[in-house]
Amino acid sequence: MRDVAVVSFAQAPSRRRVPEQNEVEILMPVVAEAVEKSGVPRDKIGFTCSGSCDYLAGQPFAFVWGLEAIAAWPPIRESHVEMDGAWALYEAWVLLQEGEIDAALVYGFGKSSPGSIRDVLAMQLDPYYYAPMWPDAVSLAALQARALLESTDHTEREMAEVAARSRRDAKANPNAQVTGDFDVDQILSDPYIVSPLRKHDCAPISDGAAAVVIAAGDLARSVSERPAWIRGIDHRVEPHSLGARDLTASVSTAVAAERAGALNDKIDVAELLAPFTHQELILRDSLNLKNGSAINPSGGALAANPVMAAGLIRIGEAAARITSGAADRALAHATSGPCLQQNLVCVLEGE
Amino acid sequence: MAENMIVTMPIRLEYDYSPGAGRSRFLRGLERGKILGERCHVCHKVYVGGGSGACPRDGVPTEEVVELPDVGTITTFCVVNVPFAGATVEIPYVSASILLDGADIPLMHLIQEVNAEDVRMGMRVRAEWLPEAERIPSMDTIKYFKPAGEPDAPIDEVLKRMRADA
Amino acid sequence: MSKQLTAVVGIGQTKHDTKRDDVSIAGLVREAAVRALEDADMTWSDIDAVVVGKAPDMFEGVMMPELYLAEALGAVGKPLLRVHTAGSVGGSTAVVAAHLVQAGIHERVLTVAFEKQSESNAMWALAPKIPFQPTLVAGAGGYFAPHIREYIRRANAPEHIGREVAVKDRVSALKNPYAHLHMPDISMETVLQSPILWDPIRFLECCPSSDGACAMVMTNERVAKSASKPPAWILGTAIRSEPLGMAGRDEVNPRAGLDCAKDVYEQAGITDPRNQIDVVEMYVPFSWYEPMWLENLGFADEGTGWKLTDDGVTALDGSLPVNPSGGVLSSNPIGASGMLRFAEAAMQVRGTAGEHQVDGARVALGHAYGGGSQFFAMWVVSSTKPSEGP
Amino acid sequence: MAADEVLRAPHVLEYAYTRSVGPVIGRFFAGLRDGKIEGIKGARGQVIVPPVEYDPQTAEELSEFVDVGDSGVVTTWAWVNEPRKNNPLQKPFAWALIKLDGADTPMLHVVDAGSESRMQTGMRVRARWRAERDGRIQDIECFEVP
Repeated sequence: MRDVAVVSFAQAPSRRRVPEQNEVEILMPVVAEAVEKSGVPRDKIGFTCSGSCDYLAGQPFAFVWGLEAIAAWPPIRESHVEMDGAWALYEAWVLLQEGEIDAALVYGFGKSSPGSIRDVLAMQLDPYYYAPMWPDAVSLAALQARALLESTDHTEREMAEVAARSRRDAKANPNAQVTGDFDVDQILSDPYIVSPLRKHDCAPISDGAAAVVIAAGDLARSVSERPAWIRGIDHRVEPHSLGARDLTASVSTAVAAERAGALNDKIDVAELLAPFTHQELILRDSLNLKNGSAINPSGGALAANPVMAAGLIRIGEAAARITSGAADRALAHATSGPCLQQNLVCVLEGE
Repeated sequence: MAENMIVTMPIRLEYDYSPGAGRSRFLRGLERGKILGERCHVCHKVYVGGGSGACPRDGVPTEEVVELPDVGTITTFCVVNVPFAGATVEIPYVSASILLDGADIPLMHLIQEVNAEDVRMGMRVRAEWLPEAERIPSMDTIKYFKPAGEPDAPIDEVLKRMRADA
Repeated sequence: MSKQLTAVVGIGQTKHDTKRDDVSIAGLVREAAVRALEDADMTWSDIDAVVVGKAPDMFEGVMMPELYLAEALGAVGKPLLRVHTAGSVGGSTAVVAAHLVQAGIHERVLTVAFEKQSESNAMWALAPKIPFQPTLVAGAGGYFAPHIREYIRRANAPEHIGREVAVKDRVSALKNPYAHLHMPDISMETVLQSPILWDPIRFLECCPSSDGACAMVMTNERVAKSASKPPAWILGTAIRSEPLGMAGRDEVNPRAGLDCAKDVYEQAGITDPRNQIDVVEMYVPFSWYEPMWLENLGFADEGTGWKLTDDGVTALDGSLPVNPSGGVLSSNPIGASGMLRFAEAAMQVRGTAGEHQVDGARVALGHAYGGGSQFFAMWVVSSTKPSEGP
Repeated sequence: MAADEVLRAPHVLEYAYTRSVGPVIGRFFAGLRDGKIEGIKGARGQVIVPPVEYDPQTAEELSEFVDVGDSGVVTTWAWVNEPRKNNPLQKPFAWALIKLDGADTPMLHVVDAGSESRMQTGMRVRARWRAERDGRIQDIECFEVP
């Protein structure tokens, strides 16, 4: 495997609603910052890949507009996944493996605020058996949460602790949206939105964007004092049908983690894309993360969840902790689909 | 056994749409009877028509506002014979790319007050505005463009200049 | 790790039609995928990863439908990617799949592209009404017709060229059992008699709206060498994009297309495309795009592409057959249309194109474009490995 | 530009999709219209309800239909106090995964239990059929406590 590292990361501050900017306006400074911070000359960026989703804004071809933000002239080698930007990073990493180009720009963006994201996500479901009943994303997650609570030792208190820890840690994250000190007992006295989920168990609705530059070998070393090397990256999908899955475990996360080499050594920091508190518990179990691993020091998706960028942000946050020297070995995770259907795991290390 | 069953699934999603800052500026201009273009501070091209608010060539916001005349040249066009739901004009009608004087990118609009077969590339046209009281922040505030009554512009030169340093 | 030589060893497509009312979305996609696996003499468990491509999700009203298709595509437990690059997506999806093998990540990759347009309709799904943006013109033809007008003026091309392409591709489609349109009575006269939709485009100079899918299996050299049918070796792949709303952009002869062609030819060792390439499957949704892309792709000097068409060079029995399958003008499941071009090019060099096979085709170009003539994807495939020369 | 100068307007994305369903889903829907529920045998012999076209693990095409009951057991559930506009019930209800009698996998539907206190994992529920049925998942209006 060719050595490839994350050499820069930039993100827009996540906000509940940013009507004063369209997606391009949000994205422009983020991409410019990531490219600038990377130190990689523009003409060395041999590939660009993005992740976005048309249904967030309810307009086809969201990514066509994204291209207006990145100075794509002369014409660039560019592709797009209708997935979270984490998978765009995967595609770029694959291309760098071939050895013909040395750096790539990756970005993800989306505004969840224009529509009702809970309901918009119902459009992801089986169009014959599920979607006609409009099961929203919170309700499906609640089915999963109850299955977890009733079939394992996990408790609602643990879920509340995840919420409190995430928002507390997010106080140090200037890009976070929901931050503060919350009392676990207070959280547990809140009413359910969809039982057994309370408001605190759910990620906020966010508008945002993120960009990452990855570079190979010597180029990465020349632009960064401490590149965050991608030691492994893998992603797997599970059946869409909820009845065909064990909702209380994330089998695909476990497989991806194994293939990415995550389990070979200790993890200092794990940035997990868990839009619901119980999903962090499931992911921690599937990754066998023990005490000693800091989980979501950024606050995670519970503090800011710009859909289509949130997974890429996990990789960026994990990489930033390697680069700063705060961690030597980090794991980043992204997810897509109802109840953690599809998962990506990326292992990053300092030198 | 119903081999070829068809089921209907109505989908309705409601969004709170915002065109963003750049495009809002253009649309607010129309409301005041002005066509506002924006110059890129890097390449100095003048954008108009309310795109993304960016200069796509340089990836920067186009923020220097330039008021443009409502007169320009048809760079190309098509004669539309396909009716569609919500259409406000009768077919056949002309949809054209119009390069306003001082702009570097054409905007699209209808051409009226002229027979479709008489529309030409290079034809000079002028905006026909809604009365002041009816103006709204929408491209609809310009009802259409119509012949300006000037001699045609030299189209090959116009096109060449438009694409000069891309 | 150096780049791995990669080949297409299995190809499948559906019967394309106005409405495939006999299948679900999964059933449609599956039909192409199963045929590709059978062609490759493989089963689901042989496949390491799946790459899905399609155009806007509004067509079917399913957001990121690859998630729902995981079971149908045998992707469970495997990596699954979803590409969307507008009309070029079928081509760029094939390119992403090829890279998974070229990079040495996987040995056997299944790629699938589809559109089930009949679940809604193209005019709505491509351009639903957006606030503050009056709809001036309905349909993609309204966008492309002005560019065609400009091309005709620039090239001083005679009006009948568009009709010639419309007839040629539909006649070729009669030899392609999967084609959507089978029009045995097509003639210059019937095209002329068809209504003008977006002057200068006539009804019969437009692509249809189709349900359909296309799939391919790609493998590395080790696996391809033991394939039961001849592989199509990938000599080069390229993609290029340019921004839609950039001042000065040439929509008639886009730079992204020129650069993309240059890139793919360099990889394939092609210096004289007109003579080194035996057959072309290019993305021609409106007939005039044949001469336009002939120039953009370097088969003719600027302003002269139409002469190749007029001289019969691009006919099935010409010296540079273009779209022997009948092309997009005969079948257009948008998300799959680009992959069909790539797959048909591969079929030609494998010698498996059946009745529309071009005799002796050794090197073929597959081409797709999308958006406002701004996204390009291409590949060059050959019956022989690169070491053996194009 | 000032935030209040930025324009906003409602945007509605609306379409009535016409879905062809193919033989497996078509047969299931036709069954619902006739008031019966059919599952399908998976590759390992398990009965999958609602019937899927392809085995979730092996991707094999499935075709062996099996009648199942219209009553079953709730395997997990989620209580909704405020139904959303398009939900099958417009009063407080539960989303549930329900394993029907004779099935090995649960299906997603809703339960009209009146109140959350009446919901429990493992409880038995029975389909309440819509009087006018046209072959779709909502032909089962909901499940109810027998």
